[in-house]
Amino acid sequence: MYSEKVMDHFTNPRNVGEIENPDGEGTVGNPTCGDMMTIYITVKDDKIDDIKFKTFGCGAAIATSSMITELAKGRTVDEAYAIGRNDVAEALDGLPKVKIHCSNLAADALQTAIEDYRSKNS
Amino acid sequence: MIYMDHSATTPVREEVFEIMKPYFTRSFGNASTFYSLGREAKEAMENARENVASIIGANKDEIIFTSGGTESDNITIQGIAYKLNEMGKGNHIITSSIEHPAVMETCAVLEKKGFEVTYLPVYEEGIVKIEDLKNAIKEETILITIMHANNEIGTLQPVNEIGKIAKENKIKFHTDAVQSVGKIPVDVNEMNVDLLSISSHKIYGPKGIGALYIKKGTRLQPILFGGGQEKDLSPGTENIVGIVGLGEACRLAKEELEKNISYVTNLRDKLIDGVLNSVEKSYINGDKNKRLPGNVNFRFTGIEGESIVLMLDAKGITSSTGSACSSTKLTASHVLKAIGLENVDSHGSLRLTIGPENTEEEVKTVIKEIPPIIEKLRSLSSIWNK
Amino acid sequence: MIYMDHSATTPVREEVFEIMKPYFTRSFGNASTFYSLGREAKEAMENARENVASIIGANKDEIIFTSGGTESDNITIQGIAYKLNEMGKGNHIITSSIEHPAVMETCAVLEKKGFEVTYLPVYEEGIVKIEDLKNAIKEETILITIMHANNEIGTLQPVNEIGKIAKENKIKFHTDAVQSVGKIPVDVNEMNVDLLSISSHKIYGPKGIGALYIKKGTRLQPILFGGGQEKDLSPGTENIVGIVGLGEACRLAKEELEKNISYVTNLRDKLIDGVLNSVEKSYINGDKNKRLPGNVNFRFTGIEGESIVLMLDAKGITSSTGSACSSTKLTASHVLKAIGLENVDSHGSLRLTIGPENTEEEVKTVIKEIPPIIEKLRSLSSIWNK
Ligand SMILES: Cc1ncc(COP(=O)(O)O)c(C=O)c1O
Ligand SMILES: Cc1ncc(COP(=O)(O)O)c(C=O)c1O
Ligand code: FES
Ligand code: FES
Repeated sequence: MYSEKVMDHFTNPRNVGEIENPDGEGTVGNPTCGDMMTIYITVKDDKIDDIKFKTFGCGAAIATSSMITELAKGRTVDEAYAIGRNDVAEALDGLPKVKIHCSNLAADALQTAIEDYRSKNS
Repeated sequence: MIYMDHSATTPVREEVFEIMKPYFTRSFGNASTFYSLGREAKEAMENARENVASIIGANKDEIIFTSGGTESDNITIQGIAYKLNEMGKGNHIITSSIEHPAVMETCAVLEKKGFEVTYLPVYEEGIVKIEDLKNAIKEETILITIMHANNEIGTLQPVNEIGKIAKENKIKFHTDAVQSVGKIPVDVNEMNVDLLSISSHKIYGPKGIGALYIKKGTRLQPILFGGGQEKDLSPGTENIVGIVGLGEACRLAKEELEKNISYVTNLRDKLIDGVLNSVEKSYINGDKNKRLPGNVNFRFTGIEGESIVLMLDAKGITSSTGSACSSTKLTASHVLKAIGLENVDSHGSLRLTIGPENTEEEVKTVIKEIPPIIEKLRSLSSIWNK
Repeated sequence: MIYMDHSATTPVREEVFEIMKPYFTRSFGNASTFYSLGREAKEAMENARENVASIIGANKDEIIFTSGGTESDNITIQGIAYKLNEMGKGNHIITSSIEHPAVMETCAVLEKKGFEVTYLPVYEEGIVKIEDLKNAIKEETILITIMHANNEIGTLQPVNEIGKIAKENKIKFHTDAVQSVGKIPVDVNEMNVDLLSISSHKIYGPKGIGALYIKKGTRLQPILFGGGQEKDLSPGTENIVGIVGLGEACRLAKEELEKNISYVTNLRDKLIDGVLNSVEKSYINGDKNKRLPGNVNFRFTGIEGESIVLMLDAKGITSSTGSACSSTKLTASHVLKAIGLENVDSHGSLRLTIGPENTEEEVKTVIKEIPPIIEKLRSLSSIWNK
């Protein structure tokens, strides 16, 4: 069902955790639906300097969270903001159809975190 | 591999496979033909029918073969509903809220066709209350269909009492015994049951074959039509290989029943104690005692079941979950909802179902592997706060 | 043993059995689960689906697995009838008068439920006339269900023309291809067919498994309810062993189709000539050319088929008959009646159906054994006057 890349990110998730006093923080999802994701970022010189996540959810939810932290790290804030839902799925060599819903959350969570950062710094 | 998903399916036992073998390529006759090869097939089939009847205390001519538990459930529920309704006997069906989809969905379709269905609650224990059943019965009630053992949480329903009440009220009683036959004693007479569903692949027989006990004199309206096989109720060329396999699986299961019950119960209790003791905020879903010998259904706060199953799978341990995320419909198991779990809690379920070929060593391994997995997933979880 | 009843059933081929083996005891997972073992099962199943699709020129996602030809026919005919009728499209069904009971009985039941069914005549040749079909079509016609090859007399129906007419009139077209798939070319596109039934045990696959081709976009009302497997149309835990067997049987049948057709046709023609030349008042039922490569259906005046079958059986030759005496209902085969045989004549039928594993030697033996049997039975017969 899951690609090897999904399984890799699921079993060895990157950038797990919380950041104290992050520059931006975004939470999406709803635990009653079985998925809730929080992404924390710090920004330095307009680049994502550090990024961490915490996720309650299935294998796909965890893998997409992990993947998006890798995709975003080191990019400019605008570039990171532009990472779309499909980019994450593609980077993981695809996701099962039924899992598209929860895997979309990763891109949403990152965007929410960036919006949080922007609103604090505008 | 440590296989602990016996409620999903079981391998075909070597002994069962051996008995089946000659019927693939040598004694392959069509049982409805009357020449030697057909008679050979027919004899094997009748011998199997005897073995199936025997494990539930029925007569041979009260057993028909079907393509599985799903067909048995459908033949019964649609068959009784249409027949009795046509005869003007009423349109009310009583079932439980934790039935297998083969019963649940069939009842739902009948509702759309004008039948009335009462879904009895099962409370936190996952067991229907006799009082509720009594209150639900009315003049129009034509069928009570309540499963013997639940496939997810393994709880046992009070089928003997249900049967007694059904009989007193002259209502037909069907039980889906797919999970109980071969694992605990099942006797159609003690149960006062009119119809009982069996599936082969849950008891080390092949997939694609099942049986239905139909008490002598019970009339059903057929739902499939064809060459008249199996009393016009499950037509089609008889699946001799499957039938022979199911028969042998029943024979062996009956022979080893006592031994297996105590062996599997012991493993189950060790597994429950081992995990509950080493993982905080872990619980058992459903009544702790009135459950199948081999069924364990854990609940872990703060994490999601599919990820537990995947991590166990990576360690070579096969398990399952009722979490919404593991279903194609993305809704939590109706069984977990029925025992009152809030959605968040229903996500963290883990089912381990033990069979007689599991060893104490394997149980120890599972007890060792689970805690670090739970800990890891909780450390990732956005809703877990230690 | 000389087995010449291939239209009744076939053995599982050794190659097919070999492919099936690992799925009994090792890769036995439930295909609806998502851990490794379930995925293995699922992959095997999808590979088989590809092979089934391929033999009829369909797409993989247009194939569902069923428990056999009977279920495929029922799912289709009930499913289309209920669905289209519910949508207000009409209540008229056209079929032939020589369908298998799985079609015939299903249509009969629909008649009782208010549908109108036209049974097209097949004349002496055992083939429907396109003119009759055209005349039967009316505004209320929702389904044409006409078999590809007949199971008793082997005659082939003009399915391509039928499909063309069905398409022109926007009527759904189903064909029961249980006897033709794997024996003659079958292409759903050339046929313009919307639904097509397949059974595994007629083509050296295991019993208890079949398939149904459902053209993309065709909607059916389900008749069995459960866990949602096979697009909600044939629910129940997937019979992986059976599915894998059917897939391999299709793959092999496709590969060997050309070779088998010419080989079997040659044996058939030898058998026909051999017997007709040596037995007086012997005839062939159904069209001599438009028939399955392997089907021979003799008629011998003055004697009864069951006794011929039994005498051949005593000589180690397996055959069958459409005689009333061989059926549990004691009425002559509706197929023989439909080709206009008076009851007396219909009794003397003998079906020999040849498969690619039959040899020329075997055919010679059969040609040698039949005449003395016929002579002996005629010498006993009260209605035979030389
Ligand atoms: C033409 C035809 N249709 C349907 C069937 C039924 O198939 P099954 O035996 O797989 O149910 C058969 C054979 O029995 C057949 O010959
Ligand atoms: C309680 C129960 N009923 C019915 C079924 C359906 O049986 P089958 O898979 O043989 O159709 C199952 C298993 O899937 C089950 O656990
Ligand atoms: S978190 Fe529920 S499907 Fe992924
Ligand atoms: S002669 Fe005996 S059944 Fe027909």
